Amino acid sequence: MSTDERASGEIDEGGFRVSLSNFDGPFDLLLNLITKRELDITEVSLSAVTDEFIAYLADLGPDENLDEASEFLVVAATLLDMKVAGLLPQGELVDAEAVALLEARDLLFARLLQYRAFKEVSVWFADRITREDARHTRDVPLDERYRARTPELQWTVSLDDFAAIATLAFAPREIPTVGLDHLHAPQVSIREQAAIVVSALRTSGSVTFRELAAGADGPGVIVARFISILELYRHAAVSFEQLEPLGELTVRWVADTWSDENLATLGADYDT
Amino acid sequence: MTPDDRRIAMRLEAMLIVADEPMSVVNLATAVGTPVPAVRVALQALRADYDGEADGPRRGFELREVGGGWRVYVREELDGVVTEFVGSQAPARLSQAALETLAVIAYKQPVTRSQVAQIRAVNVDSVVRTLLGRGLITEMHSDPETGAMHYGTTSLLLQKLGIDSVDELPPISPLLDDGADGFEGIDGVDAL
Amino acid sequence: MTPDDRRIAMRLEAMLIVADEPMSVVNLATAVGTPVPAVRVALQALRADYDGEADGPRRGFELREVGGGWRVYVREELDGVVTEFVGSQAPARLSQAALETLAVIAYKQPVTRSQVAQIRAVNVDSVVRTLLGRGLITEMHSDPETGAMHYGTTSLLLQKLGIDSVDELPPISPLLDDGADGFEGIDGVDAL
Repeated sequence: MSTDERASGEIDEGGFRVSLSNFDGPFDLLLNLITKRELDITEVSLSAVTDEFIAYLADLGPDENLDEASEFLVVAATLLDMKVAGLLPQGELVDAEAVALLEARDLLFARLLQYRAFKEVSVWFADRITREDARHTRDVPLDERYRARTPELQWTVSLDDFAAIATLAFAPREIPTVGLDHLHAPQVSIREQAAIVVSALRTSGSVTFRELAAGADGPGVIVARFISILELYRHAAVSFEQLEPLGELTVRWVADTWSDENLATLGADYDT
Repeated sequence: MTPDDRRIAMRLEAMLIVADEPMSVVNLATAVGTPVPAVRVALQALRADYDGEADGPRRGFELREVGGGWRVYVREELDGVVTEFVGSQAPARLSQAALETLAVIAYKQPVTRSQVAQIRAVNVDSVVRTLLGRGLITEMHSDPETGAMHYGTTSLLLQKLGIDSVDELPPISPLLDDGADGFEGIDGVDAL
Repeated sequence: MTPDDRRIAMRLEAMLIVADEPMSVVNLATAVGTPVPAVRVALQALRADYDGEADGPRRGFELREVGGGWRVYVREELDGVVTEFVGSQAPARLSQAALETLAVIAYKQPVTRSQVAQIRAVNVDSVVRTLLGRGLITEMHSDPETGAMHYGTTSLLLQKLGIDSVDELPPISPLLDDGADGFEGIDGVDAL
């Protein structure tokens, strides 16, 4: 079985399908078509893919093999990055220039295809390693007589030095990481922020996200407001308008019926 | 073959028979006291000789250029004979996650953990640790500004793959060229 | 030489190239699936072949019958080439990496290479070889299940450190929160 068949077979099992105006089938096939340039990437609606993806994730049971779904982790991470990039123009998760260079859609697919290329080539790695493990090489200890002329070992380490070296050697060699513990992010309530957002929207009907985020006290609050808008969107209370990628995002209040009860359950997913 | 060529070949054979890891051409040249280009020629000749392409018979062993050096191996078709007798144990296999991480590092080296994590969309810290412990990757240098460690592959990995250099890695999906503009560091892939 | 003879010779060569001690004719016969007398004849022929007494050139290695078995050795007249190279490669002093690995083995013996690699978070294969070569550590026993070799220190190390037994190694401070569980079985450390 070729790498291609193996990869697609695996994804087919995973069963993430998309239904777009110009394509209906497994997501993997969609990627294949784009790879082979049988489908123009610019004709693929990113928002439609996003919707399908969210729906797919919602249906994923807890028992699903996440290893097989790793490709979708890339989708999720990329979608999140794009949101963050939109939220914070100088976002650190995505190189601002890269975002500017590529349309959001291109970014998603470029990343997916990149990940996929590495995933495919990892099959080659596995095959080669298996094959090479079966090979036998001459690996015979050096005869003592060849060591005869080896220069005498100069030993300069005292017993205490040796213990010090041991201490050093046993010290846990953690891979260095940048600690985040010092960032004491205050808890921000999505519900509270949603209340502010709802009140602003019901007053004006239509507000840009820039206006909604204005006066927010810190990035955490901006993120919470953004999430609250996504939650409101899930409740069909708002709609979005964005004329160009990374352009001004306008949020419009479209709820026919709305009560504070809706607000009380909003963002329950984020409760811990 | 001149007597002098023969003398070099014999010295090389002596070195190769005691080597317990691939011997670089430079080391071999030092050992046999002959300039590198002549050693290179002599090694090619020996390989052909063992393969039965010179006057003599095909040997049960062969000379391979692997992991940046030359080493004597049992001829592949005879591995079965040896395996039965030596009864070598299968080494621990790498997980899919480790293989993918290894692939990213191999193609994008030198590369930081966070760059790898971005491509794989998951945290790769423990996988990187495993690969370091197995000697398949190594710390290359840390970024002078951020202090982030850059990783690359080792000659042990090349040996495990049975190739001599990263140039022999298969080219990866040409589609990557397109998106490459936005992805710093993919240049290495273009070069393949 | 018939094709069948050649087939036997190749199989013998495959076995001899991986053997790290002399192999008896009986063992070789079993391995290559050929009766003992035929193997004996084939070995004689190979020896003559490597000695340049057949059609081919004289090799840098030779086949010798030693202690009831056959093994490939560097041809005696070329011993100097190997000795000189080995001597030039062996550093007079141990590297920091070698010292740290030695310390880990000293305090945790008997210990396998992979256990040492885990503690040091790097591959230690070549360092272990150096330490073995220097006679500072030795192979103790192999794990009955995994076959992994356990290493320990030698009296030469004790001599260098000026102590009579590993019990006299100074206790090392328990700054290792999670590393501490790796110390079970080391007296002196438990006592901390």
